[in-house]
Amino acid sequence: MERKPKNIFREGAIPAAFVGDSIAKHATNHNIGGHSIFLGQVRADEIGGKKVQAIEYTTYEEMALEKMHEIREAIFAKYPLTCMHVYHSLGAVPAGEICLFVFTSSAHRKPAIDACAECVERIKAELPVWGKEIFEGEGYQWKVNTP
Amino acid sequence: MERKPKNIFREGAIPAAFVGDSIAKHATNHNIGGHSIFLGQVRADEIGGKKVQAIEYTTYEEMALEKMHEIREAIFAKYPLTCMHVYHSLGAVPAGEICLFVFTSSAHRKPAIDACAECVERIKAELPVWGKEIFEGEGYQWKVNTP
Amino acid sequence: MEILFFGQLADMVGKPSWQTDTVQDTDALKARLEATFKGLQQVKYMIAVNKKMVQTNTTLSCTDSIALMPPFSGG
Amino acid sequence: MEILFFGQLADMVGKPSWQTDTVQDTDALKARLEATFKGLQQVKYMIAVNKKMVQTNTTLSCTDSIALMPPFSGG
Repeated sequence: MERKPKNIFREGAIPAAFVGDSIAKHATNHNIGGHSIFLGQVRADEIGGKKVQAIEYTTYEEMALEKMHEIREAIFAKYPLTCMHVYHSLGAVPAGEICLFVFTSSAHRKPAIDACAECVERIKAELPVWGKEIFEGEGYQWKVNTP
Repeated sequence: MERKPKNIFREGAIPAAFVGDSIAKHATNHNIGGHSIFLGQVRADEIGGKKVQAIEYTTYEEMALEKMHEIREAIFAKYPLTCMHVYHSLGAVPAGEICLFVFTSSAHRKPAIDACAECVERIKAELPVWGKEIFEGEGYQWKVNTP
Repeated sequence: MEILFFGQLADMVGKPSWQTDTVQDTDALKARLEATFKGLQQVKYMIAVNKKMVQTNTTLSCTDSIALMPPFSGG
Repeated sequence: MEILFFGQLADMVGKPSWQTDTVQDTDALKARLEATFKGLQQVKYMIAVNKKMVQTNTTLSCTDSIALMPPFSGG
């Protein structure tokens, strides 16, 4: 039986309190010794005199969820993890707000830290998601990820 | 003028909500593109049939704060960070609760991720802090860190 | 067959999807797309067939789901 | 001079600190400590002088703050 891919997408910004709540939920798991978290935050970059006020994310959802499922399985196969959670925003996320939340846990610190870093790299490189940088006033440009 | 070392120590567990609040405070910094967080959580290890119910931390505080200041300066010199925050518990932290919180932020993801991982390693190796694993019922043993 | 466009490619072609007669393979599809939407000749794009990226020329059937994607910029 | 003991060393010697006459250097201090607290001969410990770890024999003055520490286990 194939496991249904989890939906990682959330409409709008990921609230900081949601991160706190996610951490709190893991207090009942007494095998966990370390958590590693990565958060992507929208920068108000200035480009040609215009300031980014938000990034609007779109995706090819079916493909993204399949790919994320593949990444998840590969990372669980490679590292002795207890848990792994990934959330990515869709739609507009204002500057200063969180657009990506990757959260890994393991008995000892190394697997959680390495798995989190690897997951972030793979998400940036392999998930069909696009960011549109919306300028203050008017105009936009398509975001380009740094390698 | 020498900067006074920040006090990183907190009595008891670090609440998950405190982590959420710390993240939320960074929403006003629009140069941040990535946050990396490490959390140490107390495991209920079973040792010779006895279960760890808490770890009690003690430190040589003056030396620990000086050393932490030195680590902080070295990491800021090495990575282009926007912020770095470190909190370590003293006293008893029950299994499932957070005893270490390391939080780094930077414009792009790599420096935050690398600095956080390096800071955690240095804290474990260089800070004069000792954990005493308190068993359910009675008894204790001194914690030994895995390299 | 239906071709989906994402990100700046949807901007460029002015629509999120496009209906066209079934073509034999992805090379033929590229040729047809670039003849119809000249802008595509100037930009980097990838093709996914049934939600998998294809790197080499791939045979297509009329039921395949096909997507044109610019470089990813999530996170 | 006062010697501070931390972690399991405080357990072992039964007190958090110990007063002793000033010794010349850390090698002489070790010899005196291990003669007084035999348990110290069996365990790994480090010496900090004025909050800095010392790896080699170091001259001591009566105003130095000295600490005996077992391997760290924070985090």
